[in-house]
Amino acid sequence: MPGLEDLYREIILDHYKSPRNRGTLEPPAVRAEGHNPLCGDEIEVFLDVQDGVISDIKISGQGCSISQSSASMMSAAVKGKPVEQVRALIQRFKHMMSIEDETSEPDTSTPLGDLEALQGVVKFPVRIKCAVLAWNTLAEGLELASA
Amino acid sequence: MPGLEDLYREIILDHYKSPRNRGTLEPPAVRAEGHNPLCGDEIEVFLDVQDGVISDIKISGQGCSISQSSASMMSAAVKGKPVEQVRALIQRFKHMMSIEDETSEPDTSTPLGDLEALQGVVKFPVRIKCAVLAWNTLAEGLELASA
Amino acid sequence: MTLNFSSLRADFPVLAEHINGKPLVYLDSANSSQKPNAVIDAMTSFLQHSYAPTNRSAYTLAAHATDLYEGARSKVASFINAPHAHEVVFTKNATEALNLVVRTWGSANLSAGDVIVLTHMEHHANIVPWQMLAAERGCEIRWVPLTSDGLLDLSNIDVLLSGASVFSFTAMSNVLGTINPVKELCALAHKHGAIAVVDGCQSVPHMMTDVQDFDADFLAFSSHKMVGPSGIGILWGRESLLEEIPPFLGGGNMIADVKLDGFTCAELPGKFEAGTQPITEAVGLGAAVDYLSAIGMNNIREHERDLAQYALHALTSRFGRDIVIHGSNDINQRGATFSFAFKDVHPHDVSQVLDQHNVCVRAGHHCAKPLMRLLGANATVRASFYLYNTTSEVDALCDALEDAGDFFTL
Amino acid sequence: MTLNFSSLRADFPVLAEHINGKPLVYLDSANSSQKPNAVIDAMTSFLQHSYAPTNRSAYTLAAHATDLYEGARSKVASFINAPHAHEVVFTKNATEALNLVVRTWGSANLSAGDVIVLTHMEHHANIVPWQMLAAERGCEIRWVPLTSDGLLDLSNIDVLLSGASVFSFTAMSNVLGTINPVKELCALAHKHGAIAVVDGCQSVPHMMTDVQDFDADFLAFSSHKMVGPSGIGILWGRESLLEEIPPFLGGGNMIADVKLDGFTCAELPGKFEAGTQPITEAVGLGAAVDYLSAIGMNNIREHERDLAQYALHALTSRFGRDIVIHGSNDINQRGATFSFAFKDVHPHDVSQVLDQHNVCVRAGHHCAKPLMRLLGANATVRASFYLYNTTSEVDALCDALEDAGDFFTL
Ligand SMILES: Cc1ncc(COP(=O)(O)O)c(C=O)c1O
Ligand SMILES: Cc1ncc(COP(=O)(O)O)c(C=O)c1O
Repeated sequence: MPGLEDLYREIILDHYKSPRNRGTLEPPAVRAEGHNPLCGDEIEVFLDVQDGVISDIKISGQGCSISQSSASMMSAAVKGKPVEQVRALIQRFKHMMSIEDETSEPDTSTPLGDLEALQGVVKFPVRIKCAVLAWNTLAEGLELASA
Repeated sequence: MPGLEDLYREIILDHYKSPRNRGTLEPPAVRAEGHNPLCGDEIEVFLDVQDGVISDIKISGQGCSISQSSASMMSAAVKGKPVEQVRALIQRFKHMMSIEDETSEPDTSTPLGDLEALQGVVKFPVRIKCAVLAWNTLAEGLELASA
Repeated sequence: MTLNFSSLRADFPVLAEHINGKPLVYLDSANSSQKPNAVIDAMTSFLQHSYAPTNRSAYTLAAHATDLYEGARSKVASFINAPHAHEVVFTKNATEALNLVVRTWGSANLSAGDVIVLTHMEHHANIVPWQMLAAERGCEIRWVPLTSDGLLDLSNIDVLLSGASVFSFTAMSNVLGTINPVKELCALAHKHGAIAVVDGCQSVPHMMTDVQDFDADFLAFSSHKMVGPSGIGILWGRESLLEEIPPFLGGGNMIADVKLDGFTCAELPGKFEAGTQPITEAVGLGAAVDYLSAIGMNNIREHERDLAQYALHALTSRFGRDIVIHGSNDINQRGATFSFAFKDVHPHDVSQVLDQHNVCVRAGHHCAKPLMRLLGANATVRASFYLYNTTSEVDALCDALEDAGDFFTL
Repeated sequence: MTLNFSSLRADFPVLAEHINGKPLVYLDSANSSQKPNAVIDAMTSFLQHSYAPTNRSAYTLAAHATDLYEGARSKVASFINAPHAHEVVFTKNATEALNLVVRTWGSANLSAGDVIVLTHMEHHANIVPWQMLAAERGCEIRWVPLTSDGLLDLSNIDVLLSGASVFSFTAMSNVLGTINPVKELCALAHKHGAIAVVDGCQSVPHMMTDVQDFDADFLAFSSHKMVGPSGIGILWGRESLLEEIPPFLGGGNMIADVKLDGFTCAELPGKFEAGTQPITEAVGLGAAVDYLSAIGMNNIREHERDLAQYALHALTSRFGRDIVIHGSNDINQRGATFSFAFKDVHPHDVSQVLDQHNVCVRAGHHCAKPLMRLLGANATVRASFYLYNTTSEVDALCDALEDAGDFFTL
């Protein structure tokens, strides 16, 4: 049985206690909403996409340490990044969470950085949904922004 | 385990092979229909009730030896009998089939006669419904006749 | 009370499981209960020696299986003091039982503008089916509010029930543990000409149930929460209502006849039992009813009252203002199900730490989102106790909570 | 075929039962099958060591139970070659699965004048739900007739299907044993713009099933007929259809969110699985699928073809014109299920004498009254064979029939 320290790395707890990019953005920024029906976690992602780049991102909602810190780390990782690169990162993150999407190995050119700390979540399968929630919501936001 | 001879008494097979009072009656005789959804047995009872007496009765339908012989024996037993006495007989027969109707002991003044042969059916619980089908249909016919 | 409840634990093999070297502390019985050997053995033995289809074939093996199946129905009927065994309908779970009421009684009786009364403490199973029908038909749903200590607020009930067709409510909240005054609520419903539908999922496993004393019209509950198997639920209905409402699912067993141009229905209870039934599960349920009856429902209630008292005291004395237990702290108004907030640690994180101690609780919305919104929470931690739980498991819960507090408040 | 089928008998404990000193000859598997130790043990062991609610709580025990439950879904999906596991919905039986299709796809798609095509050999489970909806909506039901040897008569099928919205048919008759050309029938349905609903109750247990090769839209079948437990059935549906149709039962697990004024649905397959599911039963079903897969469905079909051949020969050579076996005598068009009339002895009486020999057959209408009317019978005797049956049990059937003949023709 994996221990709590595998799940709750220090950097995760840090993002949980001091979440980055909290807040909302006004339209024309897009807003995407995600929730985990199982545990009631809710997340809102606000995206400002300018010339193919995520120029600003804000996160609202509430949930457990894993979903909130994953959202916070995600926001830090994608802010200022080109959409193409962010899509690759989403894919790479889900791959790390062992979520298969039938495509081949993900593009590893985008470094995971701090996100690597979430790797331990894989040992706690019920928490994978928590970690991925923000990322699915981000993907939905990108769809909205490009629509 | 009770043997076949407990169920298929000679007199039962006799009534099965030579059913009494087969046929139909024209209105104003009443007609009641019963069936056993489990095994598909069907019975029609035609009743002519005059001055509180079953002046004529006919039986149609098809089914297993138990349902058919019970119907045949019933028809012989009730033909020409006053309705009151027949009602008592119905109750007595169902009691013999161990079907409780929450009332006290049945009136035993009406003799069962040949019907006694059906007593062995009780040892074969799944066949009780076969034996009782005609009697329930008769009871329904009496309702119709008195309505 | 003379029964030694801690010796009952030995009847439940799962409770002897160790995970990671730690004994199991199973505090999720409001979700689903564990099963005693009496139930497991009844099912195993049935499968090994007696399995056969019921109510169809006539050979000895099938007749015997049918007797066991119908015997389970009779046991359930006496367990809830139903006037007739044929008023007991087996379903797949309580959710299906409630949907059955909505889709049969509801479809036949509710039209635009008709009023359905629910309460703010209902489980989704007693909300969503009504919402589906209400949306189709244009019915109005009214909600009985709660007091600040999690009881039904009946101060305005006559206004809420006036003109209502149905009042459907839980006998005990699966989140707050609140025990509702079922008999009084049924009388209120009837006073206003509404039928009373009782969700007994949380009450039937934990206390005496008497549908005649309640004067209820329908009662739904689940086998798996009362030490019985999964895969079977129960709907009891008043004979006259069951007779008059249309059938639910169509198929074998529920028909008297089928022709190309239509069908006629079987008698009760067949009318509502389409297709091959949960046969082994009914046998297991019968054994569960026997097991609970032998202990006595009043003894079980007594035991859980003691546990609830102990738990309330232990949690509040150890954690003071760090714990917020939702619902009433009057032991006569509640069962041994506790939903709470702990410090500012998210329930999911609390349950994760508790799991390291092999303390099994549920974190989430407990299928009662409208109530969660009222509590202002997205989720709570819920510890729910049953006949096999002990005061030392309350202590284990407290110890594990202490650890969770330490871990998240560095 | 290298498998020794008679050694499989030892896997099924019930088959070793003696009643009245006579060994059990179980010939009622088309009704419900017996269960191997692999299935019984999987359930017992789950109840003793691993029982927990699924898809709700997050502790280790519950996560493990959820893995087993979802693992069963994946096993079923590969067993029928479904593209996605989330296309497999667990129900309580095949009857509920068919009702689900009617009440979700049907409710959303059928209105007055729309055409539903069924066949004359359907089980009530694939008739009554359609009749209920047709009566409500004013739909037309058309019936594919049969040839004199009990096959579907497709000579007029294009006329019958023209303008139809749905063609719902059994893959194998539970009365006649007829195996229908499922792939061809699905293609015919699609050619006319109808969806194809396949009742696989009698085929899935006895031969290879490939929903992608069939190109079916829905497939319903039951665990209890395929050596799995009672209390669980299966609906497979094409992902795109499952996505677009409304939910069936309302309650916990099938929702994404519930507010006072309405709810939103969960993703597949949760959308169609309201309430606590048949958890132990899913575990047992998973074991059943493993058991059948290890033997190989083609081997099972081969074994049953041999048995059917032997039975056809034995019955006709011993009883000549005293027996009328309904359906085809082409062994490639039928499974090992035989309905017959014997002399002029009523089926109920035949089965009574057979029961004295501990030969278990079903006598009745087999939940197929429209077909019975076509056969001009109120009832038939049905002997149905499965993987555990042997040729010596065919002989036992013949001996018992001989006795029935003697008894009733004094
Ligand atoms: C062809 C067919 N369809 C449907 C059913 C109904 O299955 P179940 O009773 O498991 O719901 C059966 C069996 O009873 C069947 O043989
Ligand atoms: C109060 C209440 N009602 C209904 C249900 C639904 O029961 P089931 O999931 O067995 O259908 C539950 C349990 O989940 C419950 O606690």
